[in-house]
Amino acid sequence: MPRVFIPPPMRSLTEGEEVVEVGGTNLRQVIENLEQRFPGIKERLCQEEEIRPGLAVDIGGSVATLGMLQRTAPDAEIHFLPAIGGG
Amino acid sequence: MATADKPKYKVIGTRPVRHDGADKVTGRAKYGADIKLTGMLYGATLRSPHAHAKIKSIDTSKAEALAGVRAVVTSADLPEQGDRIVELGEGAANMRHLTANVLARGKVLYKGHAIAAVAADNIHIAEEAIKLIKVEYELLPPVLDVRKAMSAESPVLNDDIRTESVGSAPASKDSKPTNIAKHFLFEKGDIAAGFAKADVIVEREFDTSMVHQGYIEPHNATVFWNTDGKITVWLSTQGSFSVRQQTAELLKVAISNVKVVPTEIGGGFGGKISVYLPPVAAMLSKKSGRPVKLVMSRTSVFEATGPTPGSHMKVKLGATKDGKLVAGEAWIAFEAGAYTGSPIGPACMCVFACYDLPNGRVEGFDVCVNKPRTNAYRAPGSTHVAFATETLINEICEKIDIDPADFRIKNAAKEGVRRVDGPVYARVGMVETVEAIKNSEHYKAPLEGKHRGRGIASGFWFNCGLKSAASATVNPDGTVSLLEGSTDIGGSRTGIAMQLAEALGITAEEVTPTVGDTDSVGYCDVTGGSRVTFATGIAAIEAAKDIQRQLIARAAMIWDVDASKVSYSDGGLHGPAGKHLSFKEIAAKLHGTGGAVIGRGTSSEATQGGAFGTHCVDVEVDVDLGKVQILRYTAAQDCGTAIHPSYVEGQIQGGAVQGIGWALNEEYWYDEKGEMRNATYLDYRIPTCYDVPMIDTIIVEVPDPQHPYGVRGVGEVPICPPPAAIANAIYDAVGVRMHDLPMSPPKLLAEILKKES
Amino acid sequence: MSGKRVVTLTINGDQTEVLCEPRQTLLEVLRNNLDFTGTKEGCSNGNCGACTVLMDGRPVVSCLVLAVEAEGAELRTIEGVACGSHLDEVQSAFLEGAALQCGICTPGFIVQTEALLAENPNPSEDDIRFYLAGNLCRCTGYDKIVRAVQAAAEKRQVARSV
Amino acid sequence: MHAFDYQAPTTVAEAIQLLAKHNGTARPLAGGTDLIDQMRVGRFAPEVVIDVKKLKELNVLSVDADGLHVGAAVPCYRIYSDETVNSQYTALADSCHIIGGIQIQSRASIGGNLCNSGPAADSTPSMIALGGVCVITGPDGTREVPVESFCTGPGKNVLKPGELLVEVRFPTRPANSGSHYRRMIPRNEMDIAVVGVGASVVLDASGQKFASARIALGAVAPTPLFAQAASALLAGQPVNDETLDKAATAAREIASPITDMRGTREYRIHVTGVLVKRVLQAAVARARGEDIGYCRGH
Repeated sequence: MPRVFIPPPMRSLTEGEEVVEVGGTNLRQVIENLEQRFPGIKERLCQEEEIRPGLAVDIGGSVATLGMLQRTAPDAEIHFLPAIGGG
Repeated sequence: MATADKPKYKVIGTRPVRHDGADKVTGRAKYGADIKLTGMLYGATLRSPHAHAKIKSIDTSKAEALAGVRAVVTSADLPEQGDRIVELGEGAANMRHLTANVLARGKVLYKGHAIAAVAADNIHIAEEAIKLIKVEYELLPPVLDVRKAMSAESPVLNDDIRTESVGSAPASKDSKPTNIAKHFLFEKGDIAAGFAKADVIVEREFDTSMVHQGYIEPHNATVFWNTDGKITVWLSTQGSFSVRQQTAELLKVAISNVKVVPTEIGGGFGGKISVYLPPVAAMLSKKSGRPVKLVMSRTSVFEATGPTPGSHMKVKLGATKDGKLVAGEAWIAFEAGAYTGSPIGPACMCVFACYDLPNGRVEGFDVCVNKPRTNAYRAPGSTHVAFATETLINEICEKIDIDPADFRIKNAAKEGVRRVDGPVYARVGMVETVEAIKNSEHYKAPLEGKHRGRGIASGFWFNCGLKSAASATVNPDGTVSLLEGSTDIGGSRTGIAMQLAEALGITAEEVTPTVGDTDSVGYCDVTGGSRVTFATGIAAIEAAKDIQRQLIARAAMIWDVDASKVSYSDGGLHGPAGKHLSFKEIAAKLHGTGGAVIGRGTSSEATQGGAFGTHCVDVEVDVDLGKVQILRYTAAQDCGTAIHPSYVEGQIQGGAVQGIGWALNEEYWYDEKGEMRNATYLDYRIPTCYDVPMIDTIIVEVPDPQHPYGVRGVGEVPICPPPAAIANAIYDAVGVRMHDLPMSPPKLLAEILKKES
Repeated sequence: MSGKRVVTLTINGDQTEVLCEPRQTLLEVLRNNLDFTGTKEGCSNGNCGACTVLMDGRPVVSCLVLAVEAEGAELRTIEGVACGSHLDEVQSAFLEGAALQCGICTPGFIVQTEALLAENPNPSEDDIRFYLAGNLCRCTGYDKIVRAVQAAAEKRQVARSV
Repeated sequence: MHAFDYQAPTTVAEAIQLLAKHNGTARPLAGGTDLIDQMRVGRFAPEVVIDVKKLKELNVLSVDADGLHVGAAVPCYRIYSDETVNSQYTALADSCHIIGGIQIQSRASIGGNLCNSGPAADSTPSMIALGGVCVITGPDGTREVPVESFCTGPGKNVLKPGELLVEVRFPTRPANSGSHYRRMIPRNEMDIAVVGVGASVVLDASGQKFASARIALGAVAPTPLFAQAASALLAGQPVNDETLDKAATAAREIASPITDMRGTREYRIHVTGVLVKRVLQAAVARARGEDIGYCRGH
C-alpha cells in the first residue's frame, strides 16, 4: 500500500501518526481512504475536489502533474509539500 | 567531463550557431519595447511615493482634461476579484492580491506601487498627465524588517492574511490578521538525539538583503482591445500562457479572448512571470479604442517588480569528529514583500538538500513587509540557505580539521538519501560535482600572496518538469519547421531544435524553430525552473517520433509493403530488401503521398531529478578598504547531458556572476521611510565585466533517467554556491566569517577591524 | 518656444531629416521616430550601455544625448555594423562564441566593441574589460563576450596582415 | 521629460546674454550626462537649455605660459588623450579615465562635473590638487575663482545668474612634481566615489622631502574639500610613513561624511585616511619619475 507522509500540522488528525499506509491506485482514492480513517484530512488537502493551489504532491520521487488522477504505485511514498516555482 | 558510457550523439553536444543569432547581432530581433502599431498610444504610470499608506481619494480629472490624453485608469476600472486562489502554472496566486499589486486598491504597500495609468499621444504628454493626478494619502508606519513584522505589535499590511501551512486547518475569518502568511515545518529523525551524538556543533545567524534579478530589459506590454472583445497582448515574458491566464483572470474575460504574442525577451531569471502591465494597458486600450504601450522605467523595475526576498536565518549543524553530519536545524524568515508568495517553501526544502542528514528540523516563515512583492529569482530561496549552510559546513571542517571537499563528498546527498522534507533522491550528481572541483587544476593549484584565500561551496535546485507542447512540420526540402511555446531567454529554441534534429537524424540547421503565440501552439508552462530544455525538449522529441510514425506509413505506401516492415533510423526509412529513403527524399514525396506531415508532441508527466553544483573561488581582500577582488573562479555542475555545451557554460557563467554580485555588492538599500535609495544601475551594483575574471566551467554529466537524452536543467543551480564560496574564501584570506549579505566593503572592513582590535 | 525642429543627421551613411522636440533624447528619436529599434533602452541614465551608438566616431549612450544635439552628426548604429548581408567580424565572433543569451545588451556591446577595436586593434583582456565596463550584461557573466572580442580582434588582425 | 527650448549659441557673449535673459531658468548643457538625466527625473526643469559645445572658448585644450587651459566643455576623452595632461597633470587624466564608462567620457566634461557641484565629483579633487582656477564670464565681465572655492553645497556653486564657466586654468607644473587621483568604489568601474582623493606633490631636488603638497577630498563633506592643514604639514617633511600618516590623520579630521547607500560615515572617514596615504605615495612615485603600476579602477 502507498505510504503517506503526514505533514506536522495534520498529525493532530492522525493521532500523531507520521506515516500512514493507505490503499488506492490513484491520488483521489488515497485521499478518500485517508478521509475515511481520519475525518477532516481531505479539507486540508483539497479545494473543490482538486489539490489545493500552492500544494505539491510528490509521489515516488516525482511531483504529481495529473493532480487527483495521478497513479499511485503500491509501494509509492506520498509527500505533501509546498509548490515550487523556478526562476 | 563525461561518464564513460556516454551514448554517441550526432547533434547533441555540438555547438551550432543559434537560430535567432543573426537577428540578435544585427539589431533586427524584436523585443517587447520595439513593438509599434498603427495609432498606438504611449502610457505612463503613477506610482506611490510612500511605502505604506491608505488611499483616501484619487482625482484624475485634470489629467483627463490635458490635451493629448486618451484614457486614464485606476483600480476602479479593474473587476473585483474576491477571495480566489488561482493556480497559475508555476505557483498559485491570491487574485485579490494580484489585482491590488497591478493597481493599488485602498492601500499602497510599497514605494512605487502602481496607482493609476494614463495613455496619451506620446510619452511626454502621458508623463505630464501623471503629475496632474491628485492622490490623498493617510500615511501608515512602514514595516521594513522581517523580524519586527512578525511581532504582535507590528502594523499589519493585509487584513485578509492569516498564517497558513501545508495541511493546516483553514483560519477563521474572525481571527486576527497577521504579516506571517505562511509557516512551514519539516522534521526528520530525532533532532535532540542527533545533536547529542555531535562532537562539534556550530550555530550562526545570517541576514541577506533583498536583491533583484536585474535583467537589462525593463518590463513592457502593448495591448489592443478590439471592438469584438478580442484582446491581443505583445510583450516580453517568461510565459505567454501564464500571461494569458493572469490577464484573463484579472480582467475577468474568457481566456479565448486573450491572445498573447511573445516577443524576444531581454532576460527574466524568474522576474518576468508575474503580470504587472498587461491588464493596465488593456483597460487603457479599451477606454481609448487604440493600442497602448507601457514600458517601465529602470527605477520602477527595481521598486515595483518582483525581487527575491531579504532573509533572516538561524542555522545549526552538528557533526562527529570523524566528519559525519548528524543533525541540522534551521529557522528561516523571508520577506515576502507586500503580499504573500516568497520562496520560503523551497528554501526550507533546500537548506540541507546537499547532504545526507539523518536528523533535521526546518522551520520557515513567509512574512509581509512594505517592499515590493517578491518573485522567483534563479533557484528561488536556495541561494539564501546555501549561504548559511555552506559557510557552516566550512566552519565545521575547520574545527575538525578535514578538507571541505572531502567532508562534502563524505556527507553528500546521493541516490536513496531522504531529504529532511521527505522525498528520496533518485540518481543525482552531488558527489561528482565535488569530485570535479577536488580534481580540478584550480583546486590543486597553490594560492600565493597576501590576503588571498580560496573557498568552495555547493548548491542544489530541484528543477521541474511541468507541461510543454510542440509541433513540427516537414518541409519539401527535407527541413523541419518547429513550433513551440517556450519563450526563449537564452538560446533554448536551439537546444530544443537540436533534440528534434537528433531524434530525426538531421542537422540542427535543418530545423527552423519558432516560438509561437498562444493561438498557434499548444499550452506551455513558463520558461523557468530550468524546465524548458528538459520538458519542451521531450515534447519536441515526441513530435519527432510522431513524424517518424507518419513517414513510416508514407514509405510503406510508396513501397507497397506493410508498415510493420518499415523502420526509421539514422535519418531515414528502411524497408524490406534494402529499400531506403532518406529523410530528404521522403520529404520531397509528401505532396504526392497525402500532403503535410505534422508531428505533435507534449510533455506533462516527466519530472526532473535535482541538480547540484560546486564552485571554487580565489579572492584577494584589500584589508584597508574591505574590498574583495575575485581572482579565479571555477564552477562544476551536473547538467545530465549538455545539449549545446556553449549555452550550458553560459548559463553556469551567468549564474555564477549573478551570485558574485549578490555576494559582494547587490542590495536593496532602504531608508527609514521605506524608500529604496539605490533604484538605479548606478547604485544597485550588478557586476560589470571589469569586476570578474573568466569563469571556468566543468560540465559534469550524470544523465537524468527521466529524459530520453538525460537532460538536467542548468540555469538555476549556478547562482546558489557563490555567496558561500566567497564567504569561505574571505575567511581563508583574512580570518573573518561573514554572516551578512552583501559582504560589501563597509561591512567587511568593520569585521576586519573588529578582529584586529 | 519649445517647438519642434528639424534635425539633419547622417545615420549609417544615409542623410536623414527628422522632426523632433528638444526634450526628446537621441535614443527616443532613433527608436520611435526613425524605427532604429536595434538600439535598446535599459536604464535611461547612462549606466547600462544598451543604447550605445557611435556619434562622430565616438561611442555615446544615446539616452544621454538630446536629438537636437545631433544636428550635423554622423551616427553609426547596430543596424549599420553589418556590410550589406555580411556580418562583420565582431558580429560573427559573438555568434560563433555564443556571446549572447537574451541578446538585449548585444547591440550595445557590439557597437562598443567596434569603438574599442577602432581605437585599439590589439587589446589585452584588461583593456577589453575596462572599455566594456559601461555595458551591462546580466546573462553571460561576460566570459564569452570578452572571448568574442578577443576572437574578433584576432580575425581583424589576420585579415589586415593578409 | 518636461518641455523646454534649446539654444546653441556660437559666441560666449551670446550665451551669456541668453543666460542673463532667462535669469535662472536656463541651464547650460555641455556633455549632458548629468543634466539630461536630472531633467528626466524632474530634478531640474529649465525653460531653456543652452548648448555650450559650440563655443570655441569652452573647447580649448592648450598650454601656454600661464599653464594648462581646459575649456569647460572639453570632454573627458580629449583630456586624457592629451599628451601634456598625461605627462604633467596626471591626476586630471586619472579622474577623466574613471568618470562613468567610456561612453560617458565621450561627452562628460570637467566643466560640467564642476558646475553640477556634486560632493563626489571625480574630477574636482584633482582640479583642486592641481591648483585649478575657474575662469567665469558673466554680464559683469570675467572673474576667477579657485576650484576649491567654487562649490558651496551639494548641487550649489558660486555662479550667479548669467554667469558661465568658461575654462579651468592650471598653473605650470614645477619640477619634481607628481599627482594622482583615486577613489574607493565597491565595484571596479561605473560607480560614484565613496571617497575620492586627489593629491599633487612637489619634492625637493633629492626627491626625499616634500617641498609642498595639495590634497583634496571628495564625498566626505557637502562639497569637495581642499585639505589645507594636511597639505601644509607636508612641506619640508621627509617622505616616509610617519609623514604620510600625519597627513592622513589631518585629512580625516576635516572629513564630515554622511551615511548613505554608498557607505557609512565611519567607513568613509577610515577610507579617507587610507586613500590619502595611497594617493600621496603614488604622487611621490610619479614625482620621482617612477611607474606607479596603477590599475585603473581597483
